[in-house]
Amino acid sequence: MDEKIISKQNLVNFCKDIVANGHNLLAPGKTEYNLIQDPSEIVLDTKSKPTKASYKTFVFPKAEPILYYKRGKNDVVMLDAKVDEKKTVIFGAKPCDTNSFNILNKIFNWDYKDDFYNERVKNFIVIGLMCEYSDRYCFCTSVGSSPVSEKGSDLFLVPIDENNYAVRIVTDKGKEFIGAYSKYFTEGAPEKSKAAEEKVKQPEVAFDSKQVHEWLGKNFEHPKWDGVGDLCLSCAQCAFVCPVCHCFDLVDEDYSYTEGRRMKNWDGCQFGHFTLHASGHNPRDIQGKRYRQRINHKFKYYVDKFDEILCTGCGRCSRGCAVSIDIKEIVANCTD
Amino acid sequence: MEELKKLAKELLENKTVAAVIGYQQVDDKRTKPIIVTTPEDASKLVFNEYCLNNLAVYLTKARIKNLAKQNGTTLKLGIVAKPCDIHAIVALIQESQLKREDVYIIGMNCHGVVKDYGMDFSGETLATKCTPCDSHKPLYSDSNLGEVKDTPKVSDEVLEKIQAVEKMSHKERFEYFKKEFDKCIKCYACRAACPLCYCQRCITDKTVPRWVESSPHSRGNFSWNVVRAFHLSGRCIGCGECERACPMDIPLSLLNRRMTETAKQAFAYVSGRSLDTPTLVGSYDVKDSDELFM
Amino acid sequence: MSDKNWEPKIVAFVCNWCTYTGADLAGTSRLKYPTNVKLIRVMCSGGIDPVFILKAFERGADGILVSGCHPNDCHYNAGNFHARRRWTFFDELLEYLGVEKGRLQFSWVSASEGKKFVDVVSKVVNDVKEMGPFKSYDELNSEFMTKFPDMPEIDKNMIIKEEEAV
Amino acid sequence: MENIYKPYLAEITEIIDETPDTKTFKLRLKDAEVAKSFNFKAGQFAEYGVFGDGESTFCIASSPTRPDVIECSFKVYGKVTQALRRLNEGDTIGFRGPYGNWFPLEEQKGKNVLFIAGGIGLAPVRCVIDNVLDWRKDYKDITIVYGARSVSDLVYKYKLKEWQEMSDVKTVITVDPGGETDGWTGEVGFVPTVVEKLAPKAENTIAVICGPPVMIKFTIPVLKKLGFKDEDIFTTLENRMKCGLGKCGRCNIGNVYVCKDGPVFNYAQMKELPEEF
Repeated sequence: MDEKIISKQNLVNFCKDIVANGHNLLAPGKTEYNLIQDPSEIVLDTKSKPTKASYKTFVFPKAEPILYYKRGKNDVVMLDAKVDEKKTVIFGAKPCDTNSFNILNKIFNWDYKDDFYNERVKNFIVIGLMCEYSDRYCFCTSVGSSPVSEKGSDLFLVPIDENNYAVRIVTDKGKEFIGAYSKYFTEGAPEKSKAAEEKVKQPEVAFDSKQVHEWLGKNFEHPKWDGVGDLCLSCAQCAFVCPVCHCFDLVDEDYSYTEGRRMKNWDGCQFGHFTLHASGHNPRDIQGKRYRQRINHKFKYYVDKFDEILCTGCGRCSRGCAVSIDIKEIVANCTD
Repeated sequence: MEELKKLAKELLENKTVAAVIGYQQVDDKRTKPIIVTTPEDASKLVFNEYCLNNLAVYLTKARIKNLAKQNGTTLKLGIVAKPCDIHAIVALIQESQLKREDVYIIGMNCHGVVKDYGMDFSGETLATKCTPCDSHKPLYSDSNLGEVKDTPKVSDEVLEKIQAVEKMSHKERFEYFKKEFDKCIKCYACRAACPLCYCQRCITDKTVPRWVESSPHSRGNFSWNVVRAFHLSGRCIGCGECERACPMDIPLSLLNRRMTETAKQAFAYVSGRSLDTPTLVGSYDVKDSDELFM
Repeated sequence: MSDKNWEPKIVAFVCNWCTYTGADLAGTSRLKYPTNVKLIRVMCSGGIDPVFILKAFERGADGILVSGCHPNDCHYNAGNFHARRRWTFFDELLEYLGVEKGRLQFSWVSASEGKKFVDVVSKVVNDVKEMGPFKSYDELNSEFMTKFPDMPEIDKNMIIKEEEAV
Repeated sequence: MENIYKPYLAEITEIIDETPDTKTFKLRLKDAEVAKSFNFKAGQFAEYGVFGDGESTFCIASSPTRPDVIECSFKVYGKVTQALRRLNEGDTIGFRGPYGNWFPLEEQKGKNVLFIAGGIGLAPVRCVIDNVLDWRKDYKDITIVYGARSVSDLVYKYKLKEWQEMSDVKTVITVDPGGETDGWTGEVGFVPTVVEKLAPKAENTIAVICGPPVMIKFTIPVLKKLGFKDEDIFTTLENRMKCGLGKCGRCNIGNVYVCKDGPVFNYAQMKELPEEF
């Protein structure tokens, strides 16, 4: 794997060039990843808290038109929605975020291929940044990732001293991308970045995902689920801030009397009406069942089907939960 | 908080209550809700400046209500409540969602809570809902516990923001709120966390016809936030749970607080303060102002 | 559309027993009022949900009139009293969110006040004309739609007129 | 870029009122090329969309062996079905499909087939019946048991008559007690009871069963008692679906997405799934 070095000043210049070339540049803010106009505003801080929302909305938007239609007396014309083909560079993403595309690729590409997602990912460059933040909710190490994981990044930044970053070139896409900006990069010194990485304090491993998988297989019916269900308030905050939750809804909405669009919106399995049939029958009628589905889908079903845990261990769902339901704690207790 | 633990234990032991909804310590600067159903678990209960949740939200949940039904009789539900939470309980009773005799209120004296978990309690970290608060002792309670301390005095941040917003022109204001609402992802955490959003089926979930669009784009977000704020005007008791629950940091208290002020000015009414009066929007007065109408 | 030829779209939600009958009276008395207004008859002013107003704005209304019976005259005794409290809040809320006062107006018009109905409608139309098209709300609509404006044209015979649409 | 969510346009060529709240649409795909290449298998479903109201999932009720027309039947329940009811002949709807798996009819040739259906559940079964009837010589005895709440709730009355008149098909039609009319000549009783009384032999027989959950729940024990193997009992699951493509997550139960891995499951597979349907 190639490695280069870039100075802090050049990093800003690099970003300025990205913006000048007409690419979208995203960087983490407090609440969400923001579109950056002036790159000098970017603060790259390995110790910063993860944003409240993940950046999945840029590849899998919270609301996205998939089709436009116009109705006539008894005729209809349709127009395909198109995806903005602008290149988007995401800058300073945490390793727990970058891993999300690897996981989402599976669901959006098994069998039928969702090109709305694929087209966006194709135009996406992920520049990851080593992470030194850790709180009680973090558990990336428990789901096979780590604060220095390059999984999902095209380029990966590791601060080696006060003024310089090591840039690891992870994918060909990344290599191709920085080709045009090579003047900012100098030859790398892998031993320095290795040393920097080793100093990072890793969050404790809270559970063994294999054991959890096994336990979930045996304990579909368990009083624990009702316990969580009583406390959970059935909002979808956890699903919507999650970097890998991908359930959605298709709804039509009229724009005028004859025109409208079909939208693909985020939806969450914790909503009572998510599985509600028109007849009134609801297979998951109480919150305990819905929470069980959430955990099972993440740590069992998805693993069985796609061989990936549907979780990056970022802890966002727990950090944002209004009633402090901690997924790490719950999953860690999924053992005999 | 030994007296709280003792009281809860007694209540559960002598079957006065079927469960106590209270707070449990997570670490030294964090708590979480707990539903205690056995006397042994009563020792887990705590109360301090980190008890942010308004637990009244649980009182209208069907499964929690069912807990109270034991062997054919209905026991009370015990709830550990701050004075502001009690306003929510009062409002629920006023709106016939709850009977006074069905709930045992363990009213805690309160001198404010922190903005968020993990902070030290001080004037700077005082939750914004606590700055204008004048109820430090419970209005209604079955037991009143806790010591009375002074709340740190800090300026009323929310009111200042409201005044700043009101100074803007209409266009600027619209832009401001559009930008804030655009962040909304329609997770409905605000609705879920609100003790007064107890509808079995919310208007946004109704599809025939669909009045409030479910899509989280500008138009749908605007409708939803207007409808939410409107449905709470004259009812909101100002517990600030919606804003705390919002993952996208939308300043919902700017709306709720503003409508509370309207209720005060136009109708001299503050929600959740008295069990003897009807609710504001559920009643009317022939002498209400007619100014608005041509 | 040039500003000169612009005519505001006004939606009026009127109660069946008073204002609608008042409007009827205006018609039978051959009083003239602006044709910008589209009346929607509801049973009572107390039955007008604020989401109706939002929907009307979404669909391009520039101004809205809500009108019912005078206090004490409600066919259902207290519908308009309840409405009065609610509208006080809704009006304040919309104003606070940046919708100018004149966009949403309220009135009491009785069955015998054909003349008053004409005056009220004329006032709303004039107010809204002064304020111009409701652009702010239109901007909410334009997301996604403006990005891909090239809808293919539909066969002319197939076009549904607004009146026919349900 | 391919838009997997884009439907074909289909014209409603004929509308049949089955019961007061059930309708059958006959559809023709508008695009001639698509119509020519369109094919599906018995048991697959599709998404039927009314523009402006959304999409709804029903099985394709016509047989793949009669490909010139697509039929679907639906009961009016929610937003989309209400919108569908308002449509007239000649109107256009969106059609996405076919999706999901199908009944393994090819593999089951040479066997007896027992069809059990209740209410609107006859729609998916009808597709299989017609398919089997078109391949009549490949199968042995064919038995159809169909029940509905009342006489007026029986769907496909014209089909029922057709099947009853066939000499090589045994058709038993029943209505729930209290649902019979004066001139009713069929059975009176719940479907499980009727099946028990009929006692079809289990040997070399497959059962295709579809209907309300409660009917399935009580019929399966009867079939087990008669000696049917788990692998020989087939049904289609009806979970709420939106995309039909295995993406939206709505129909996920256990390790399967009903819209991709289903909707047709045999009882052995169903027993493996958590009970969330």
